[in-house]
Amino acid sequence: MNRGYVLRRGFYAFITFLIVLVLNFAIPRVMPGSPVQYFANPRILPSLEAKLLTERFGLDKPIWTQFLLYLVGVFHWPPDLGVSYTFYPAPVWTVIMTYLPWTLLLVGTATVATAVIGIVIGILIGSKQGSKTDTVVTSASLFLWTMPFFWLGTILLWLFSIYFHVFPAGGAASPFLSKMPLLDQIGNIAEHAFLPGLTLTLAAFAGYSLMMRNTLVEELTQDYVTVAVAKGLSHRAVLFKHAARNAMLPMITLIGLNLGYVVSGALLVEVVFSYPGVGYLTYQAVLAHDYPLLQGLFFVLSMAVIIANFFADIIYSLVDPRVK
Amino acid sequence: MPLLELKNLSVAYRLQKGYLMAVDQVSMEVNEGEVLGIAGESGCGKSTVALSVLRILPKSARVTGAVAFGGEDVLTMGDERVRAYRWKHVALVPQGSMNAFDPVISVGAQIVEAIRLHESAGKEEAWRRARELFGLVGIPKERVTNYPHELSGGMKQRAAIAMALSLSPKLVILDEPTTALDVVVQKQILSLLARLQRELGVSFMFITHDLSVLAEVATRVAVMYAGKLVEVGPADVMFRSPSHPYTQALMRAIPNVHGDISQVKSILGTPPDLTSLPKGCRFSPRCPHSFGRCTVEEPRLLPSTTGSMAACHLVGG
Amino acid sequence: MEQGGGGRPLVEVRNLSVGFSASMGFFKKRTVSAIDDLSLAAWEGESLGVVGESGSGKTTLARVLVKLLRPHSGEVLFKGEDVLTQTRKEERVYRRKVQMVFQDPYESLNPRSTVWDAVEEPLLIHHVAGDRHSRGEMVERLVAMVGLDPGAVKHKYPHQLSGGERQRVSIARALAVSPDLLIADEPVSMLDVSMRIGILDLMLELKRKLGLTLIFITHDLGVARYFCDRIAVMYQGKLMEVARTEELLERPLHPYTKLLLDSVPVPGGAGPAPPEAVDADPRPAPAGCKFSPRCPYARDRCRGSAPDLTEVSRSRYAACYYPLTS
Amino acid sequence: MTENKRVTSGVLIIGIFVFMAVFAPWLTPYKPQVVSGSPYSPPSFQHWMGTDDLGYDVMSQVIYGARISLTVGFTVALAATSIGSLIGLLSGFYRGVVDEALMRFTDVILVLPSLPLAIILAAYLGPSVITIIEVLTLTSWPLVARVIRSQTLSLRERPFVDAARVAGASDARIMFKVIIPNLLSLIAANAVLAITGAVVGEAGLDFIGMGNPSVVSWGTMLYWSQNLGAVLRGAWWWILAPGLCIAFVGLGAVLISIGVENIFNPRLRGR
Repeated sequence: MNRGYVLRRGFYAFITFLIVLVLNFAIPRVMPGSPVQYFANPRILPSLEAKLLTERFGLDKPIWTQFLLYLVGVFHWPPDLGVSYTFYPAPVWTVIMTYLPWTLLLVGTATVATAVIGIVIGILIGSKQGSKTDTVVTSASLFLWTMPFFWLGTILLWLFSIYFHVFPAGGAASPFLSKMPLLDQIGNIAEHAFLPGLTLTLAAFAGYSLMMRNTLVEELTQDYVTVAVAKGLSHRAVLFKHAARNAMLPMITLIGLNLGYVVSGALLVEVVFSYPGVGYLTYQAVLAHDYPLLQGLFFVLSMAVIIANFFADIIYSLVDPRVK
Repeated sequence: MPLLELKNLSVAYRLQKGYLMAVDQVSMEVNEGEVLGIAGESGCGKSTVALSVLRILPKSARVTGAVAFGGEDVLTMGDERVRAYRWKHVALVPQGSMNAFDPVISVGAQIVEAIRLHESAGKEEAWRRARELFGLVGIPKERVTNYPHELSGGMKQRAAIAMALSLSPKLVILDEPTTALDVVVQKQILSLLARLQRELGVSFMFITHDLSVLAEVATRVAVMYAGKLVEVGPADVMFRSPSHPYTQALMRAIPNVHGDISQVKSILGTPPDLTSLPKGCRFSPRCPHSFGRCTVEEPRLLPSTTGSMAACHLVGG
Repeated sequence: MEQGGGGRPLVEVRNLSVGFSASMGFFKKRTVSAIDDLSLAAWEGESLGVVGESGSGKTTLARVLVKLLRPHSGEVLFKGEDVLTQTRKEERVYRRKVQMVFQDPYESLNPRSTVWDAVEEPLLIHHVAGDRHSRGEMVERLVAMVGLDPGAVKHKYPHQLSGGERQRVSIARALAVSPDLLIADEPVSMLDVSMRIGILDLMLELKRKLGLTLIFITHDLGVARYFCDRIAVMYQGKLMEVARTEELLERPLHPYTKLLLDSVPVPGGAGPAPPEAVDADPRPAPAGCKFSPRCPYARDRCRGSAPDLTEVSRSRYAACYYPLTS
Repeated sequence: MTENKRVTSGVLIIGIFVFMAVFAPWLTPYKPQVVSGSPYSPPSFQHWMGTDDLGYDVMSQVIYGARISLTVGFTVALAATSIGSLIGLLSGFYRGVVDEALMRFTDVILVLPSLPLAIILAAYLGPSVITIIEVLTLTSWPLVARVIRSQTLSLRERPFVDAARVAGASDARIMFKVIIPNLLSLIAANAVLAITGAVVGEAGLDFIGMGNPSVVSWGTMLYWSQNLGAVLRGAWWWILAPGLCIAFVGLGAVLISIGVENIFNPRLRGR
């Protein structure tokens, strides 16, 4: 691992973090209307809460003081991101944290599944470039890739839950989960996560497989591949020990960069499957015009993606000896 | 019996429409312990010859004729057999050896890979041999664990040669091994090759576009033009009294640092497009000695008066 | 500086130093010097060869002369006037007077421009031959001048031309604004052997016809001999030797020049090979002669301090404490 | 498939949808928001694609919906590609501080989850087609900027750019007369590809309720079908039609852009 590289990447991640911090602060303040109007819960006594909020965030004070108060809140533990009005009087942070694990489970499994399937299919079609398989699989991948994923989810839901009753139609687990034996608990959770996960995977693997295919095709023209063949290595060995290994490197960066998209996709898919993750939460926040919760969601999700990207960078520096 | 024998070797690449004859009816041989230099300009088919000896041509290539190594036909070998034959008998230092190594695996591990693929050597034994090979080609042994990008251009070239020698093959094909190198490093590589050939008795097939490089190492020289072998003979004959007008012109096109340069002259025109070849002798449009027969009839390779074989109507009647 | 030329210097560099900053980890930067305190002049009407291996700084020198690169210190004089402090207007004039032919003919022409566009571009930029008609005539004349058939090639794109033809187009383009100085950076090293002499002959002929001064960058001593009146040998950003071509090749003064000469392959086999298995250590002693780590004649003095370029014998210059006089 | 076949089939697909959008009033059997049958009727001769919960004709809605979806798609693609190309070009050409500043900013937007960002912006700005266009443009230019920057960086290192400089060309001339012509096919490919993202993005925002639900678009159709439980009622036709349209527009655009320039080219994605 190269320390200079990790430090540089860490520095970039930190700058990104700062910009998110500023964006999150600025958006409600530059938008038309006063921030108090957004942050005060219309269902609670507006005047009373407006007073409390103004005090807490210093909304009548100069912008720098407001920013300072905001920073103090964010760097507090647990971070003070305001109070949700949908779940009044629960703090935004607490609300998000109860929903976040389900999304992490979904995004995590989908990311792994997408990468694995994408890379395997990419190798399959990349090593048979120009063949019938290549044409058919590539076209099918492209079609899946251009589908709106939430719509794909709706179709799967209708097909497998409503029509065939194979999978549960919503939720993340059965209500009686805690009464089940451990193995059944895991099975139950997996059963609920399967369709949303499948949706995300189907919608996103093509991006990887097409990229993997083209990277591999390019690697296969390199001199070191010719040498590997000349050394007497079998086709499989050349492919897996050398070409695919090299072609996989850019995938790591791509997976990191794509996390933002996967998270976005997960939000909509959760809505389709009534899956109680942050996407579902976002949907409720949108319906209720719960601005503090929306801000908090944006902030937390951005943090998660920034951190995941930083780890992707570190992994990259571990597997590619050329990283400077 | 020659070590390697090419008989009427032709290689055609499939294009969107029709075929492109990259190598056309070429016959030549490499004898044990000799250095055969193959010279020619880009697109003359010299690299294709190298790839067909190892049978590593792209799928779009159609090969006819025969490639015999130690009497065994390479083109009809089964898959298992051809994999065992590669590197064990004929190894390759590819064009632009700067990229001969997988960038994410250490150089030593790639040499070890070759050794362990063909021989039942243990891991430690293979690494020991990799270090020895580094010593043989003049790289500090401890650098065997370096990654390719950590070696300089000259060192990478040496490491590629070390890897080619890892199984003590009878023949090593060098495809433009010095083209990307500076003169001084080029000289070092050339004398390394001369030494290896002397000490190990290995044969080389040395492919280059720069005839002057061959002057130093080749025992025999073959000159190719537009997919055809136009002249082949002992190096001293080829350099002192070349018979084919193309060989002569190539020699005259290189200004030297010593001796007469008033004879230096350019060759007019450009090499022909392989998809639309001129009738008769392929060099005739650029040849100062061309006459009627040259544009009609393709000359055959015949013995010349100086001791080479040349494909020219002016040679050998 | 004299350095054995004749007449007036057309272009001259004095104490030129160029460095590149190389990243050395986070925030740390190191300056790698590409040219180190170099002084050299090209005389009006001559063709000066600059010879060296990769990393010698020869291409960097060319890029400084055409103002693609700013030196860290030193002066560049053109007809006695400072080039580095030019105003925009002066720079435009300078860009007309100094032109360059690049190494890679496959890369130095815009793939989206036809031959016509390529040759016309400098005329448009410098408002030469104002109206369309006279510009057209000029383009045709230039294309014909470099030995191409204007009718056949003018609407072709670079990928439809051979390497030799492309290099001819580059030359036509360079000569469009009638420069005084033409810098050629390895103009034939990417070409097939059979094309090289044709391009060199063309440049020599144009030089004679148009009274050009040429600076010719090459790694090939044979080509330099064919082409140049004088040769300057560079090594790691320093001048090692400057002399008239025949003198330099017949009786090199600097051990590095000798090493270069000995490295040229000769028919009939190898002379004594240069020390094998020593890839040049890129970092020689900071104070000493840059060549000392590889020099078979190096002594303590060479490792202690670097020799200046001095006149060893009449109009022969070498930077060496112990030149090979005998 | 060869490049030409790809482009032709892509153009054909997009062309059909454009035709639908332009001539919607003549092509539709009913007004899109007028009761023309009984609610939730499956496809029949009267209603080729069935009816929705209110008895509106689904096919008419799909045809009219093309107007909003394509308008948003084309506008966003044009805006995002213009902004992205310009920023990418400047950033790649000037490098140094300009590049560092522009690219840090680009990376931030690129890395951030785009939907939550779009949602909070849309939440403040209020649901409308204009909001959706603004928000989608804001989140989709960075990808274009990255690709164009990366290509500009490699183009400006090519000797013909030096050659232009030596010939006396100014920065502006080099950027617009030398580099841009070499980027045109890439810019075109990205512009077309951006349509895919924008059409899907528009539908996504509509779907989650950030659009104006009273306007007929493919996205709002999906929104209503989701909210009114079309799945549970088995009204698959109501869901299928708008989704397939989105997928086909996307596919058409991808086919064109792959044909014009290989957008999955790994060299363009380097950092």
